[in-house]
Amino acid sequence: MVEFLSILIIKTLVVFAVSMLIVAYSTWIERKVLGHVQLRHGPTRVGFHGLLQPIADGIKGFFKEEVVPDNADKPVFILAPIISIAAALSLLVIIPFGDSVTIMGHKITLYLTDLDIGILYVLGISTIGSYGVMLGGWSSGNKYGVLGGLRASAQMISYELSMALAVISVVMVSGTLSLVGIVEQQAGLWNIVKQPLAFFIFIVCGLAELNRTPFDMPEAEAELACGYNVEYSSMKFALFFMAEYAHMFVFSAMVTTLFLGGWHGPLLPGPVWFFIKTFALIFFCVWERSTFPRYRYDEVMELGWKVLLPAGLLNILLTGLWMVIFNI
Amino acid sequence: MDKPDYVINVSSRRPEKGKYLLPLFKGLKYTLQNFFTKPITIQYPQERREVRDRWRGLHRLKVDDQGKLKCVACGLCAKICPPQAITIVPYEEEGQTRYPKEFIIDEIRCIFCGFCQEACPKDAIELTKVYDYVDYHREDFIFDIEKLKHPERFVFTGK
Amino acid sequence: MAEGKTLTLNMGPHHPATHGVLRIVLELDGEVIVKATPHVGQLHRGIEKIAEGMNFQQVIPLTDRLDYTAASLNNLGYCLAVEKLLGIEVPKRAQYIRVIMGELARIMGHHLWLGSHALDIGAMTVVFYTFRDREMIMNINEEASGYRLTPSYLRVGGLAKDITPDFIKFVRDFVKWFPTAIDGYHTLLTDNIIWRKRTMGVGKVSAEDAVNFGFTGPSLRGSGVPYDLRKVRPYSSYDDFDFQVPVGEVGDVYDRYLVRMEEFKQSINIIDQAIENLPEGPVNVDNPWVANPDLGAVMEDISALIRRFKIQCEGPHAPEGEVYASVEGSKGELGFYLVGDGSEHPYRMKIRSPCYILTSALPKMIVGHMIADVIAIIGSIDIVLGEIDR
Amino acid sequence: MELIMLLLCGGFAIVTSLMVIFAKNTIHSALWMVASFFFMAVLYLLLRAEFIAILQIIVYAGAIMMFIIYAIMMLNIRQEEGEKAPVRKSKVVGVVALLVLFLELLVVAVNKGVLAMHGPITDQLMQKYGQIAVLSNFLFSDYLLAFELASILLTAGVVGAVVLAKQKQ
Amino acid sequence: MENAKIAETVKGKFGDAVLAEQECCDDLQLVIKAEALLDVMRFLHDDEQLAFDLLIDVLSIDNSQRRRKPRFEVVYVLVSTTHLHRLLVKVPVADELEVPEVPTVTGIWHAAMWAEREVYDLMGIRFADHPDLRRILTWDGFEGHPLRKEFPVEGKDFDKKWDPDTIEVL
Amino acid sequence: MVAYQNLYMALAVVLFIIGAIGAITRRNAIVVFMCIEIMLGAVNLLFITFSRANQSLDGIFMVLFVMAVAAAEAAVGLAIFILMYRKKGTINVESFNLMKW
Repeated sequence: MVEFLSILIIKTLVVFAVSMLIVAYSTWIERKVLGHVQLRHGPTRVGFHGLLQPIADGIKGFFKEEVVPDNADKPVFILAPIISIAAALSLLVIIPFGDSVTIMGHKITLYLTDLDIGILYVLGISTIGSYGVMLGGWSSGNKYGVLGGLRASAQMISYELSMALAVISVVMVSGTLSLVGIVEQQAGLWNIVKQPLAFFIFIVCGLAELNRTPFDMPEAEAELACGYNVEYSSMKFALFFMAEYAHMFVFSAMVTTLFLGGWHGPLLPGPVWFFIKTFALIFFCVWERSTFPRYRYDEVMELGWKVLLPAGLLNILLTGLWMVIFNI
Repeated sequence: MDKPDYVINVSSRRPEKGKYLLPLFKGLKYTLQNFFTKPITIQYPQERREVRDRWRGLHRLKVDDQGKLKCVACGLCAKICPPQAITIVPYEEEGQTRYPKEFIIDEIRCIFCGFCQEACPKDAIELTKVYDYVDYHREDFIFDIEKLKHPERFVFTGK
Repeated sequence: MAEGKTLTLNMGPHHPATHGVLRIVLELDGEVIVKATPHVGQLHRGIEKIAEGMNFQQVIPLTDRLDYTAASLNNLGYCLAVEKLLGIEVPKRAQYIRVIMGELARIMGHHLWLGSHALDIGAMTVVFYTFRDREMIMNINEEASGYRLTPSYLRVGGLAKDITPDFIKFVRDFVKWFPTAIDGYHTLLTDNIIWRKRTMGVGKVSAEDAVNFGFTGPSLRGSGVPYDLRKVRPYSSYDDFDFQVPVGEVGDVYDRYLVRMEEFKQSINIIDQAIENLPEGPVNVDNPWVANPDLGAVMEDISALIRRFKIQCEGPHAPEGEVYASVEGSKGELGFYLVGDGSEHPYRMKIRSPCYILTSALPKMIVGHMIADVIAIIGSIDIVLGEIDR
Repeated sequence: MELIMLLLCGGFAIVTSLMVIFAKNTIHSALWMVASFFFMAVLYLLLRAEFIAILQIIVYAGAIMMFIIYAIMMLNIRQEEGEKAPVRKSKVVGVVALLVLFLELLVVAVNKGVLAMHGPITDQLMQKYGQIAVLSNFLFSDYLLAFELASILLTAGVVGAVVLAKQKQ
Repeated sequence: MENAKIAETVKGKFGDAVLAEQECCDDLQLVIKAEALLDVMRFLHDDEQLAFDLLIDVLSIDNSQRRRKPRFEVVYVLVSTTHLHRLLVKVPVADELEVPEVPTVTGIWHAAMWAEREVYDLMGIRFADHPDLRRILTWDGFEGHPLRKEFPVEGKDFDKKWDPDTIEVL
Repeated sequence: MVAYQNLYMALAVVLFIIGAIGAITRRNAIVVFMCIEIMLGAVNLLFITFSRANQSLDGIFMVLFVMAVAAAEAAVGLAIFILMYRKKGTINVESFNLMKW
């Protein structure tokens, strides 16, 4: 029991530390990649090629002056970023970084827990994360914030659906809801080959859930002047910021797990493959941000309900037919 | 309305239908290409770009071979200056050439149009290549003769 | 919806997408605009009033600060008006260089428009590419006049100085490079489905409406009216050049975008012709009442010295009379109405700013659209607050 | 262990539910509601119904409350019940009646054990196949009709909502 | 159409309303009576041969320092996008009026909406029946009309001390 | 059998009564709606307790269908509230005393 607990605690700490590091450095990746795409350098001053920039930013974020607007709903205003970051962090629990290793005679699995209902957990908790965005927008007592919060909630509700549909077809192929199970099932053939349409839908919906360009309605700095986090500053803003990037990391990890075969890959050890795939997806997130314009709010809704939802349903239908015909 | 022959209709270029995904990937490819090019920005103040010869920066009052100001305090520059940033107090001694007792340029008022340089009949004032003078107080931007003689002292070094 | 259930949203003056200090009070039903009231004047500097106390040469740096994105074109409009009032014509070489500077300024203006328009719609990278190319024009400005954004290069009666060989080299480099850059912009935007969705069918203005609203420039041509002052009333030797006027059909944001993108190409075309056929000769009029005698003459000739004093102190004296001269600015018809009363000051200078009139039509254009469209429309008519507020 | 969790979560569930009623601000009510659902989900977990627990979070916290908060934000209701309306007699009667009912039910609940008719689903079965597998087996055989009816109901709900909320042109 | 022919057409239709006809460099300027302004403008806009469909600008001149009568003049710059000719229409504002006033042309060209507001704001000439005649470039409650010749170039109260808290002149 | 099943049942009763009291005392339609959800939740809890006590899945399925009904109800109910708000400018339940408008 003690052994089990101590392994668990060490594992939790390691996962937390690694994940926070990745979150911090995905901001660096974002700025660096955007910079180079835009013919700039990105951060260069703090550390070698700005490598210490995330840390400097973090320190700055935590020590800046806190501002709470007068007509803000103070408890909710403080609660919102906490919800955001808490949801993002609790998603880290079920990411399968790798299979298992044996250290000093103990067989240690490289994931914190393998839930029976892993995928449902991801879907459920990620909706909770959107509460942070909604409430943050509403509680700041700013009209731009309210509009951002409204957009966020509408968008999250719409895209959650198509995302779930994309996941369902993966589950149909895999026959399990457990993330580890899904990865193990992909040992031979990755799901992206079996489910290209679902992969596409999942990526699009994931970007929408992440509030990233081209779906960054809730922030839309050009129209809503940063939307839901317009009144946030210092620590609370830093929490939102971290939550955003933590979500990005979780999204990349989810795509890796569901479609890209998780830790599977030749030659290199499992976790390395996992991180390669994850970082490639993080790079993709930044890359597409630098390229695409922003959708309009109603067009986002239209895309979600009129294109992705039918496509998801069709995909499930096709998958079902395929499974029936070939009797899998 | 009949259109003249020099008109070209750009609306023929409008892609009304189709072309959904391919242009997106083309755009991605273009940005990726640029990702691998060298950044064009300059790491100021470590790197500084060389400005062209006609650059209109801080003013310099030129001196002649004997180290005397070329300026004769005729007041043309003060007259032409659109924001009226130049103040000249002339000083005349018996039998001597006219020279300015005070020559003050308010570098905050100044818009660096270069009219003073153009107006000067003695080629006594010029705009140098110093473009990044910074200071803390407004008073520091009011340049007298001493400061105007050596504007290169005010190049920003990053400290 | 029941009455009083609209949301009043104050967009600007500190809003990233209003291109300056424009303030629009929007009334929203959900995200749809019911009513819009633009408020301008936050940048009012009274240039017209200040100009009344200055002589004709001194006004030139002021005009730079109207539409600061395309400064040389403002110089050009003003100089043409004064020259028309004085009844002088500048030499051919000066006219050609003015055309080059003007067209470069137009490209600069369009660069800023494209960059910020794309940024408003969310394509954040285009602005950096346009600024990369804008930098080249800035360098040309710098080579010619010594300043990058507000060159103040033109003078009444000609130019400040003749151009240098480097200037020609820079312009040629730019002409050679720029078409590939335009292709890059097209790659990123024109066919992009998101860009099309955001711009097509948004902010439609029919040809009749556009004329009635007083649109000029690319916004008018986007609605299908082929009115371009460079062709209609050629000034500054524009009739020497062979170029075309792009015209749209639908009059939405996308058409105005296409028109401006095509204007890039036409401007490059004009610059190419002008730089290749640049005539030799002086760049200032040979008129003792206008042209500044050069320094060499001043040193030797007492009459030149006196003339220099006279011209620098007072500048040209305008005859009594009124004149309206206009140029095709990067935003539309930029007109100067000058009243001379025989003195060295403009008695009255009225600037006809295209953006001002364009903005007045904004409420009509954005009602019924969504917030996101507001910024697309503001971007598409390309307003510069320095010119609106003067 | 289970008792502590039960008492804690049950207590919190009661407190949060009370806060739903007493909170002045509608959004605060809704937030307390979300919290209440969370504690209920924990209770389900204690009852070994993980699937229902996660469903509770997805459906209630994720969808229904999201809808509600969206509606509140859209209608911008902050302090709606402003004016102090007189307390109606019928309401007092209702509350008293409810309290009586409460006592009765409580007596029943505390004293009377449920008949332990052992059904077919043993813990061993659950352990062996996993809860989801067992659930889905039954859902798509014995309860298929009900399942289909539920989907029709949901479709009808969606259509009804769209028709109702659509603004007349 | 040639300038001369435009003048002829307008004079033929509104003989006594046209007070003068002068050349401004290469543009034609017609001086029209304020009373007949609306009719003339409507004719200029509607007539097929003239078709001045684009109102470029409305501006005003304060003649108080060049000793001309009347004090205020309003100038309209008109362009035809079909026939490509240009016309300046000048309207003298009667001196007798306490508040100088001319009729509005917003009913004919929407472009006049803000152009006239600007003239009202900066020169203080009212446009009768203008639907939305408010100050535009200066703020609400601004006193005086900056482009009038008696208005100081530096602005009012420019040299007085003011209280930074209340922004009031001491 | 299940441990502490009486406690679960008592808890369900308490929650149900809280919901019921809220539903009849509050005037804000949305809060009333939420109180009904509390009552549903209490019932759900009871179902799951029974289901577990009886080693049967019937309770769990019941809860599933209750959730489906609740979701449909939320969609339609909120649509009605929004419509009401648009028509009358309030969602106070006491002002909804007309069958038509």
